[in-house]
Amino acid sequence: MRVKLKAGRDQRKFIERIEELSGENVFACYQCGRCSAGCPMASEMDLLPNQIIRLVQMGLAEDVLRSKTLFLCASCFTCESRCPKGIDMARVMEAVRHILDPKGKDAFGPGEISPELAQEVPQQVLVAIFRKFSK
Amino acid sequence: MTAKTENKEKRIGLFVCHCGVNIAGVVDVEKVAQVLTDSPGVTFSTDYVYMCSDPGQQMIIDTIKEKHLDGIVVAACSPTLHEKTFREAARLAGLNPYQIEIANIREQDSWVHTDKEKATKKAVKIVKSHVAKARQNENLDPIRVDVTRRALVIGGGVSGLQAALDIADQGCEVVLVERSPSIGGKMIQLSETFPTLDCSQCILTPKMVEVSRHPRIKLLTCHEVDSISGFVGNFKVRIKKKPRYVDETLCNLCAECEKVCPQVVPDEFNMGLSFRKAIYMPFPQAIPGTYTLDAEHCLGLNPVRCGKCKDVCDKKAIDYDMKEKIVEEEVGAVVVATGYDLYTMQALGEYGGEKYEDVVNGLEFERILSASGPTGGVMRRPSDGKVPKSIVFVQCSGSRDTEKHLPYCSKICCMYTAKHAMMYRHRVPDGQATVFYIDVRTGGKSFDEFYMRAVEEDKVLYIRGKVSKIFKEGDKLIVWGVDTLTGKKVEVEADMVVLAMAIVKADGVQNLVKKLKISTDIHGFLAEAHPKLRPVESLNAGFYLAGCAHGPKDIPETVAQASAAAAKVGDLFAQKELLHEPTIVPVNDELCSGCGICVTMCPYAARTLDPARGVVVVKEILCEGCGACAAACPSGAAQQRNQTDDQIFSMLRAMLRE
Amino acid sequence: MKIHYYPGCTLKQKTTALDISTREAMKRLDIELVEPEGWSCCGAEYPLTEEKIAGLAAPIRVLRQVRDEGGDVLVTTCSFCFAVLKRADKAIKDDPLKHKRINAYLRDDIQINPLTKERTTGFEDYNGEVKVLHLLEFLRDRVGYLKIRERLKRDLKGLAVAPYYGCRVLRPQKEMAVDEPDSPRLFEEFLQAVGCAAVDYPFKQECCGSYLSVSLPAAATEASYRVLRSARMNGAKAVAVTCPLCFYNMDHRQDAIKETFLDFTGLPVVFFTQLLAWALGVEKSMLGLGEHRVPADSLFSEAPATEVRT
Amino acid sequence: MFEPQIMCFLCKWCTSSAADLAGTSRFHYAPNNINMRVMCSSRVDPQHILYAFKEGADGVFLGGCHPGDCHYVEGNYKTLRRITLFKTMLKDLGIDPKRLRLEWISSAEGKKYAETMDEFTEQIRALGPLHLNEKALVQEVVKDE
Repeated sequence: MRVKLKAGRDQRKFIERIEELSGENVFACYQCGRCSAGCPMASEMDLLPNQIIRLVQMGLAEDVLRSKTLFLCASCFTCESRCPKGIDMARVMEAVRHILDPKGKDAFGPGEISPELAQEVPQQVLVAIFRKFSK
Repeated sequence: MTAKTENKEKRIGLFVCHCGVNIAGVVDVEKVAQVLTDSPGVTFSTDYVYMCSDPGQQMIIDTIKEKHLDGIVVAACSPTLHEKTFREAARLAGLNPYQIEIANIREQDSWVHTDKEKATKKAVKIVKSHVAKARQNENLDPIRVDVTRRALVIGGGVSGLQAALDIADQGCEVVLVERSPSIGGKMIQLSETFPTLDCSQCILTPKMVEVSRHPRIKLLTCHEVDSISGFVGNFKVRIKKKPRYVDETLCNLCAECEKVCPQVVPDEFNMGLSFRKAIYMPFPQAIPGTYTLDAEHCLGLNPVRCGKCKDVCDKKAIDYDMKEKIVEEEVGAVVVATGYDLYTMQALGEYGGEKYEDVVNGLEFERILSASGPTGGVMRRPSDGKVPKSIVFVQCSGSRDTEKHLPYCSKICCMYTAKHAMMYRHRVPDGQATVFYIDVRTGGKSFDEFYMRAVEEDKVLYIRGKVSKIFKEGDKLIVWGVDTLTGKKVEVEADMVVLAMAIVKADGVQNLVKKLKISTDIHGFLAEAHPKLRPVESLNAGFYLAGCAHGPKDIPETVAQASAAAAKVGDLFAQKELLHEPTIVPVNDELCSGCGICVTMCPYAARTLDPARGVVVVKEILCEGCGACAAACPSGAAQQRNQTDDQIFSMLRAMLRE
Repeated sequence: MKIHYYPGCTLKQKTTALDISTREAMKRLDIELVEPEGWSCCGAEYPLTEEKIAGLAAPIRVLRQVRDEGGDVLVTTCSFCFAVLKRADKAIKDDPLKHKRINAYLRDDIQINPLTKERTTGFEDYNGEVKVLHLLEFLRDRVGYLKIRERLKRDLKGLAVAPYYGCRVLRPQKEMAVDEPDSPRLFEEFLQAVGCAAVDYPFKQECCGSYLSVSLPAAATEASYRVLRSARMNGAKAVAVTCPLCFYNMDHRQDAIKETFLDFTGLPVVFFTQLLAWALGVEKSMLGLGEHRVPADSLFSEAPATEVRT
Repeated sequence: MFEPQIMCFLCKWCTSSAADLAGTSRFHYAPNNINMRVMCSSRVDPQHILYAFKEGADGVFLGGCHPGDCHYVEGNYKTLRRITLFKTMLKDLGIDPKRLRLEWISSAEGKKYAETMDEFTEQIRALGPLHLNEKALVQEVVKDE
C-alpha cells in the first residue's frame, strides 16, 4: 500500500503538537539511528525509536499512535545521552503517549497488577509505571 | 596627496539612470533630474535609459569635458555594482575618480517601494544628499607602497610544499617554516590515497626533495613563527629556531647514535604504534635528512648522565649546548598552511578508543596499512598482533554531532573509509569489512565509482546507522549499531574497530592566528575573506590560506588551494607598488590635542601618539578607513577623507530638511 | 555536620536496607541526617512533557520545606528520587514559566502549626535555593574520600565490586551533570575509597529494565541478566547499586534469570551504602542483609574477603 | 496618517548590503526611511544622530554586522557600547530612547532588513512626531553651523 502524504493541516497539527509537548525539534533528526542502536528495549519493539521519530516527521500519526514501542520505553535516556542532535527521545515518546485517545484503554493500569506482585515490588516501580503508562 | 579643492562653488553634474523600467517604472526619473536642477552646485542634470552602457558612459565623459564639471552624482543602482565603472569614466575624462558619487535609487528605492509619488520623493532626497556630499569631495589619490617580493609559507605539509614550490617557480623567494623535524605533514603518514590508490609516500617524496633542492626556497624545519609585524607587502617576521642538538650539515645518517641510545619512546610517525629512540630520524625519507635529538626524552643533554650518542658520533654532529635562536626574515606575503589534527578518541567514551588498543583512529589505521608502518604493511591488530578477521569502520566519529562534538562534516572520511575497507579486504581476502555510515558523501572526481567498487567488488558491507556503543567481550570487540534501512538492531563481533575521527584545527593554531592577527571561524579553522569569491585569502591583507587549516579537505583540493594561494601571492608580487584606498582618517595636527582616544579605537595599530609633538600620527597604509576613530575624536582632528563630519551633516540636512 | 536527607517511599517500606545502612554509615562519619518535616513521595518519574507540570509540585514542595527549615542541601540515595528532585529544581531555575506556574499552585498550600493547630497559608516562592546531591556526590564533594579513609574500621581487601550506575544518576547529562555519561568515575572512586577494587565493565550504565519489570518481566529479566553477566565476565564478586529498583531487578529477579539463562550462576547485589557501613565498622546486623534474595552475607564476613563464594 | 521620517545609518559591509539584497529580492517595505552608507557602524558619532533628530528625523536607525562578524574586527562592539550609553543620555534630553534603534543585520538578511524597516516605521508612527520642545532641547546640544 502506498502511504499518501497530504500537505494538509492534520499532519502539520500532529507534528506541531508533538513538538510543543516534547519541547524537541523532531526535524533536527537526520535518522542516524543511534537511538535505536543503543536502546535496551529495541528488540521488543515493533518500531524502532528512529522509526517513530521518522513517522512523526512525516506526520503519520496513526502509525505512531498504534505502535507498541510507546509502552516499551523505560525512559533510561541512553538515546538522549548519545543523540548527535541533542533530541531527547524519551520526551518525544511521552508526548506521543500524551495525545493517545483519552477515552481509550490504559496500556497498563492498576488492574493488571496482582496483589501479590504489588506486595513484592518496590513502591517506586508502581508509581512510575502508572505515571508513564496509564491516564 | 590630497589636492584641496578650492573654495569656489563646484560644478556638479547629475546623471539619473532609468535602468530601463527598473528605476523609471517606479521613480519619475525625469522629475528627479528636473527638481535637482536648481539645487546649489548643480550645473547640469539629465536622465538616460542606461547610464552604465557605453553611450551612457560616453555621455558622462563628454559632459565632464564640455561643461568643465568637477563633481559627478550618478543616481542609479547600488555603488557595489558600478562605482568602479563610473570612476573609470571620470578618469578617462580627466576628473579625479573620487569626485564620483553614486546615489542608490534602485535597490534602496525603486525596487522596494510601489507608491510612485513617495518613491520619487525619496529619490529626490537621496540624490540631494549625494549632491551635498559631492560639493565637498576632494581629489584623492590612492596611497602607494613598495612590496617585498618574498613569501613566508607556514607549514610543511602537502599544502605548504605546493604553495612554496609554486611561488618559487614564479621566480620569487620563499621561506618555508615547519615546526617538526621534517617536512611531509600528515600526507607522508598515509598509505595509499583515494581514489587512485597511489602510494602516498611515492607521490609526496619527490615534492619534498624538490623543495629541499629549490634554489629559491629557504627551508626552516624545527622552526616556529614567533611574531610578525608590518603590513601587506612589508612584513617583518621573527622565527624561533628550536635546537635540534644535531648539526644537520654534519650528520651523515650512519645511525650509530640511534643504536646506542638507551631511551625508547613511542614513535609519533607511527602514531605511537611502534617505538623510536630519543635520538631519531622521523622516517627514512625525512627532509632534511638528519637525526634529531628529542630533548624531552633524552636522559639529560649531559655527557655526565649519558652522552653515549655524542661518544659514537664520528662527525661530531651532536651538540648538547645548542640554544634556541631567533631569526628574522622580511617578506611581503604569508601563506598559512598549518594543517589539521584528529579529534581525540577520549571524547567518545562510548567507543572505548582510549581503553581498547584495537580501537584505532583513521591515521593509526593508515600506519597499519602502510608498507613503512609498524607491521611492515601486514594487517595485524595492535593488541596481540593477530590478523583481524573482522573489522568495523565507524564513520562520523565526532563529526555531524551538534550536541556534544563537532557539527560539521569532516568531508574526507567517507572516502578514506571506503579506501580503508577496500585495502583491508585486499590484504585479508577472507576478512569481513563492515562500515557504519549515516550518509556516504562522494562528491568528487571518480569518488562515487571508487565507493561503488568497495561495495560491489570488494563486498564491503555498508550499514546505514550510527554506532551507539563499542565494548570488549573476551578478545572480541562488540559493536552495537542499527540498520535503519531494515529497522534491525545489529551487533557485530569485531577483531578491530577503526573510528573515522573528525578533523579539527591543528593543535597550537590558536596561538599562531593571534600572532598573525587573522581570524578563524568558531571551530578554529582559518576564515576566508569571502566564502565564494575570495576563498584563499584572509580578510587581513597579505595573508593567504591553504589546505586543512582552512577546513577539512582532501589532497587534490588541498593542492589546488595551495596553488591558488600561490597564484594570489604572485598577483600581489606582480604589482609595481601596492595601492591602498585613500579614504582614510588622517590627523589635523592643529586640532589634535594628543588625547590618544583614537589610538585606542584603532584595530590596526595605525595610529600612535607622538610624545614629542603631543599629537597623533597615522601610518596611512595601515588605516583601513573604518572611521571608528573619527567618531570618537573629541576635537574633530580626525576626519575621514570624503566622509568628513561636515559632509555627514550636509547630507543629513539635505535628506531631512523639508 | 547536620544535613537534610530524603529517603523516599521505597526506603521507608520495602527496601529498608538502603535506609538503615545509610543512617549507620553517616553516624560513623558524624553526620546527622534530618528528614524534611512531612515529606511526601517525589512522584518517581519526572514529567517529560511540557503540559504535565503538576508532577513538579511534589518534589518542589519537598525542596521548599528543606529551605524553610534552613537547609541548603538535600541528600538522597535512591536514583529515582534523586533524578526527580534534581530535575525539578533545575526546571524551576531555568524555566520562568514553570517557576511561575508551580509556585502559583503551591502558594496556597495550607500549613498547620504543630503546636497551635493553626492553619495558615501563603508560602514564599521556591527559587532553587536547595542543592540536590546524590549521596555518592555528597561523599565525594562534601565529606571527602580522605575523611572516609581515615575512619575505615574494616579492610575490604580489594573486593572486586562492579559499580552499577543504571540510568537515572547519569542521564540526561545536561540536567543531572553528575559525571560523563559514557565514562563516569564517581562510583569507581567511591568503591576504591572504601577499600574495594572497582571492576570496569561495559554495562555499568545500561538499563536494568526499570519499571518494565511489572509490565514486561521478561524484558527486565533479560536486561538485568546482561548487566550481571558482563559484571561476572569481568571478574566482579558483587554488583553495587544505588537504586531500590535496580536492586529488585537484579537481586529479586535472579531466580528468573537463572531459569531463563542457563549459563548464569548468580552474583550478589549490594547497596553501596552497605559496603560503606561495613567498611566503617557497622555491625552486620545493621546492614539489612535479610532483604537480599541472593545471599550476600559472605561478602560481609570477618574472614578475608577473598574467600567469598560466588 | 502620520508619515514619520526615519534616518538610517547603514554599515557598508552588512546592513547596506542587506538593504541592497532586499531590493534585489523585491521585498517591499514602507518608504519612510532614507539611508546613509557608512564604512562601519562605529563611524557614527552620537552627534550625527542628534543632528538627524534636530533636522527632522522622527526615528534613527543604526545597522551593523552581527557581533563577531565586523569587517573591522570589533567596530560593532564599539557601536554597541556607544549606543547603549547614548540611549540613557537621550532620555535625559527628553527623547524617547525607542526612537533610536540598533540592529545587527548581515548581508544575507535582506528579509530581516525589510521587516525591520516596516516594524520600526510602525513603532515610530505609534510614538508620533518628535515634539518641538524635544527638538529645542536638541538644539542646545548640537551646535548649528
